[in-house]
Amino acid sequence: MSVDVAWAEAWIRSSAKVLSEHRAELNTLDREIGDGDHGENMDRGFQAMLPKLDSLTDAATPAELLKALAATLISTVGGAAGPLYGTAYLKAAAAVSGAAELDGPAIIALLTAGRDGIVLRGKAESGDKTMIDAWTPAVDAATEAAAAGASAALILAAAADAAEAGAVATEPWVARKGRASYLGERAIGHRDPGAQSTALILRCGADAAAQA
Amino acid sequence: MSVDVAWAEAWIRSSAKVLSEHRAELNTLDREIGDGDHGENMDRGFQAMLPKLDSLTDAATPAELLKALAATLISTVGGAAGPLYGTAYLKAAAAVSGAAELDGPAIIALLTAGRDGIVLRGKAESGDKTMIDAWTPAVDAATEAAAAGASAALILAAAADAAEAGAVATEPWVARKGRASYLGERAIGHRDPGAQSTALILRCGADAAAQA
Amino acid sequence: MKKLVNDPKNVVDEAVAGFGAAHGDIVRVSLDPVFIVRTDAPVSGKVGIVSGGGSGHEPLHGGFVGLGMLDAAVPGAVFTSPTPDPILAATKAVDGGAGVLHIVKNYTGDVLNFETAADLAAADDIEVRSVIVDDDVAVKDSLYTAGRRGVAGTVLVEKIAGAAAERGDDLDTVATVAEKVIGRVRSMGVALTPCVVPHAGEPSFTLADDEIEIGIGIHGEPGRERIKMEPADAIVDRILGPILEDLPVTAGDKVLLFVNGMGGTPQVELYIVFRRAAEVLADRGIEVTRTLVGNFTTSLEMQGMSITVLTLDDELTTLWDAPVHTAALRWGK
Amino acid sequence: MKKLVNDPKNVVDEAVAGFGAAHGDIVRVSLDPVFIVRTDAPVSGKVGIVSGGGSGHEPLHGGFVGLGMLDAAVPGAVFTSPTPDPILAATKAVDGGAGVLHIVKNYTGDVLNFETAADLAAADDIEVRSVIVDDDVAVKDSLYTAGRRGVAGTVLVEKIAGAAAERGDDLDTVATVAEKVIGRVRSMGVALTPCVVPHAGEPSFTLADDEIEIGIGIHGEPGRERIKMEPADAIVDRILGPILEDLPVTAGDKVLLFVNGMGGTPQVELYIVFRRAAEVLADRGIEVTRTLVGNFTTSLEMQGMSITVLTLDDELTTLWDAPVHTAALRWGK
Ligand SMILES: Nc1ncnc2c1ncn2[C@@H]1O[C@H](COP(=O)(O)OP(=O)(O)O)[C@@H](O)[C@H]1O
Ligand SMILES: Nc1ncnc2c1ncn2[C@@H]1O[C@H](COP(=O)(O)OP(=O)(O)O)[C@@H](O)[C@H]1O
Ligand SMILES: [Mg+2]
Ligand SMILES: [Mg+2]
Ligand SMILES: [Mg+2]
Ligand SMILES: [Mg+2]
Repeated sequence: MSVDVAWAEAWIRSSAKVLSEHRAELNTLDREIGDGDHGENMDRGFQAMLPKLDSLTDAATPAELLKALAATLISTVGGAAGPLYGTAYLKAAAAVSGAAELDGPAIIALLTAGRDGIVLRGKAESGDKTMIDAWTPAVDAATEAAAAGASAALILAAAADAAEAGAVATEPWVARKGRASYLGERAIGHRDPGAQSTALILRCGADAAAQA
Repeated sequence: MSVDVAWAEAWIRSSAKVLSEHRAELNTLDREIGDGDHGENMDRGFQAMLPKLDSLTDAATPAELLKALAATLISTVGGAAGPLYGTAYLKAAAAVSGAAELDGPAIIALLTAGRDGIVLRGKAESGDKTMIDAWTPAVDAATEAAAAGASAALILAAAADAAEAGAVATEPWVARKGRASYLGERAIGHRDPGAQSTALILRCGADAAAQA
Repeated sequence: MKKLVNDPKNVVDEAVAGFGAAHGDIVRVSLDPVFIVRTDAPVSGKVGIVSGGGSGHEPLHGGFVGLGMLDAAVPGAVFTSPTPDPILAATKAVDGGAGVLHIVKNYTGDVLNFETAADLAAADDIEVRSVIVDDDVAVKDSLYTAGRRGVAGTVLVEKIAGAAAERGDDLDTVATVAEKVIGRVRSMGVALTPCVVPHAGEPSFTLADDEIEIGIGIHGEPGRERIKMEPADAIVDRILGPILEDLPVTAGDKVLLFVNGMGGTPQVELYIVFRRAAEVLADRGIEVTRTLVGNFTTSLEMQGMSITVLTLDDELTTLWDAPVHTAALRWGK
Repeated sequence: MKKLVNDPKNVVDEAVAGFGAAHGDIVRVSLDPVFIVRTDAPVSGKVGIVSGGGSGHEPLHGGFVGLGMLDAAVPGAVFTSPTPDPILAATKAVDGGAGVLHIVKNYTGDVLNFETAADLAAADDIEVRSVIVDDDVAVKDSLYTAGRRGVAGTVLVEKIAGAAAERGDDLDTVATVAEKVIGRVRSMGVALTPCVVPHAGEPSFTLADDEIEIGIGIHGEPGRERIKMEPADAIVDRILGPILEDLPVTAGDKVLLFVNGMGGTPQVELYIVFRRAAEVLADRGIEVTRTLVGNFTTSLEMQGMSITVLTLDDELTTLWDAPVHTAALRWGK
């Protein structure tokens, strides 16, 4: 079973809804080890995407929507998250460009390209306490699930589970990138907001596929 | 029985002590209907007088000490209270100038001249909710006591009693002079800080005479 | 109370010393008695201008000492009028033989202390004229009060009278110019939070989390009314209304619009206020031809602002535009 | 939260509109996308200088647009880097054919968004150079962090690079001058109280009544350590120590001493701080030849301050003294 443009639309719409609902929670996480705007930033970006989605009715591939999302996030989010998520969706779109249906390997390509895009821009490594620490476990778990022959929906579910675990795993760490790196030991005990937003977004992708 | 330069010195010293002890209370009264500095101002002025008293050991008359006090208050208190109390002591000193011993009539002259000095500078009338509302009842009560043949000490005690009652009486009033006049109805229920400091000072005068 | 102070008793002395150290190109400071004069004082043949009042309103007045504005400023204790001694000393220090103008904010303490200093200066053969600034429309001007308070409009009086003195006007003319500004300038303020006087250590008044004080004075004196928090535009309308009612101003007039921060207000908020105030004036056909936005007459760390409107004519505009070189206001030099 | 705002979402737009209305003689503003340019932009043949970053630090950067300093400023949402679009638009608006310098504070968001804008500008054949300001010694510069933050020293970089561009230096030279300032400027700050971001409505961090944060960032990021309140002089010593350790400065050197208010600090306190800082430098034989005191790089209504020291030479002194005409800094014009 594969996913298509309807899935991509559902993924983006539910991401917008969930990020709105979790706006305050992400702000709070960011207030603890950053500057308190991560929920605000993500919400602003995804809300700006909704009217665009409405006018992108003849998109035929997930890549078209993901590319539009990338451009919207880059031009509305700002902060660190804007360029990072923007690049992620841009590279993800490029990786599955032209395909109407995304099967397991395509999903892996999409997630891997997204993660690599963030690394390219932000230069973070695993364990730096950033969104990468949700993305990389997600890519790894998805790859494993695909190797075991799982459907696109199950691959996305595995990615979401791993991203959530990855976000939780950032809690005891010191940060080495982003604003939280200024805190040294004081970042310990706090979850990285970007890792948490990644977990929320990937969960939306899995849910959208499960309901497709 | 009359009072002399030792009385004047004791009056000033105990005023300094009592105003220091009541600094916070006077600040609070002034915070409620003014700008919160009356205790500070009075304390600064009387503390500045103490070293001067130490060097005025050959003063022979109350007037000499009161005149020095006037100059000190004018040059250290600032605000409204500085020129007003300064003028009061200046005129009081002039009224009893040259006299080593102050009998009943001299005390009346001293108090009356002090009050009149404040009116001259500040133009307040009775009922305006100012220090005048402690001074004028004090002058009246002292005049009555003197007419009844009371000693200087008892005249000063009558003045202190009346000043205290006068300060309390300001509570239900609207103010028509000084900062409290900006409050309109909102000054109601608060005692005027200057009337209260006058009551404290006149009580010190009475106590100093009683202990003489 | 958390403040960047050492002994609260030394706040004014240490701040004045720091001010002198930071602006030695513009001012000299005296620490006993405390006053601030421009480096070239007394300027021979020029009318000297002295202002002063309680500290805690900085940059008023010390920040306005320099070419084209004040010759000297006399800071009292925080929120307490200075005594006559330093006012007299400052007056003597700036007397260049053409007399001295005292610019006094209308508070009983300031009026009485400057009055005494002026008497003492006269006894020393210095000609002194005084003007009393009372621009705050929050307080009804009535025989039964101490009269209106002097607030942020004082900055405009000092700038314009300073320019008149700098161009060589005589004492009568400078005083007349100052009176002209006083007759045409009106202000009103609002407080969102109180301020804390260092020696008191406690807020000068309290406001609930959703309350603001309309018509606040610059020492935290209560104003016209205490209301629930409102959007910025609504607050501006409440404040600008009484100003425009009181001021002789009609459509077609040119004005200077001055939005003043009380000390603790972020600058973005002052510009949000400015935007609305300019809009209201434009709606009434009043032309804003000069502007000033910033913390110029503060109340320590109070959050809030005041709006000041001055109706201009050619003379006042020219004097406003004249060069000024002080720590807080500078142009043309 | 009490703030002079309307809808928190419109804070930046309305403030920028107000800024444009108040300073039409110096700047023009664009509201979509949001940026501020000097009225005469682009200046043909002159290197354009663009800076920007999250709002809430005013007058940084908009208050520094004008002759002799920035050609444009790009304000993002409060405490959030602007996106590439307005940076690109501002870059185009100031390109006078001699290329454009981006002055970027070292935060991941600012660096990435300016980087993208520079790439896009290059695609439009505009030559762009970028310099990254990282003057905050509170944060250890290490391979294992995002590096030191850019704070109040940015004002000095903007002023001096602006003067170089104004006198006609080419892009390489202006960038080299900017890098020279960056190499010689160090800052550190302290917070007494937190600030409240309008859309958040809650303090960005909490401090007990007797606590202060040493090494605070300008977005309320925690610093080196949280300690009990101390006298001003002791705090100054704590902050100046690391600055002077990090800075290549020795006895006999000339410096610019800059005491910056975080937005909610009364001016008397800034001068008390200045007094002590000048004293410490004098004790070490370092000569303070230029000074700056005031709210220049703020953190909304935060109470606190930062100290910045820049070691001067003749070139930097001359460029510092060169005329500047902006809303927040003005002399020589
Ligand atoms: N160099 C980086 N690489 C990857 N992710 C990063 C990097 N820097 C920051 N982040 C992520 O960005 C998140 C913060 O985003 P946001 O709060 O929107 O931006 P800002 O820090 O500019 O306010 C962090 O929680 C972290 O996950
Ligand atoms: N015109 C006046 N006549 C008499 N007393 C006055 C007048 N104005 C003010 N006062 C007195 O001064 C007191 C305030 O003194 P203080 O707080 O030291 O000065 P300030 O008001 O300048 O802060 C008032 O409580 C009142 O009693
Ligand atoms: Mg953030
Ligand atoms: Mg008082
Ligand atoms: Mg007072
Ligand atoms: Mg941010």
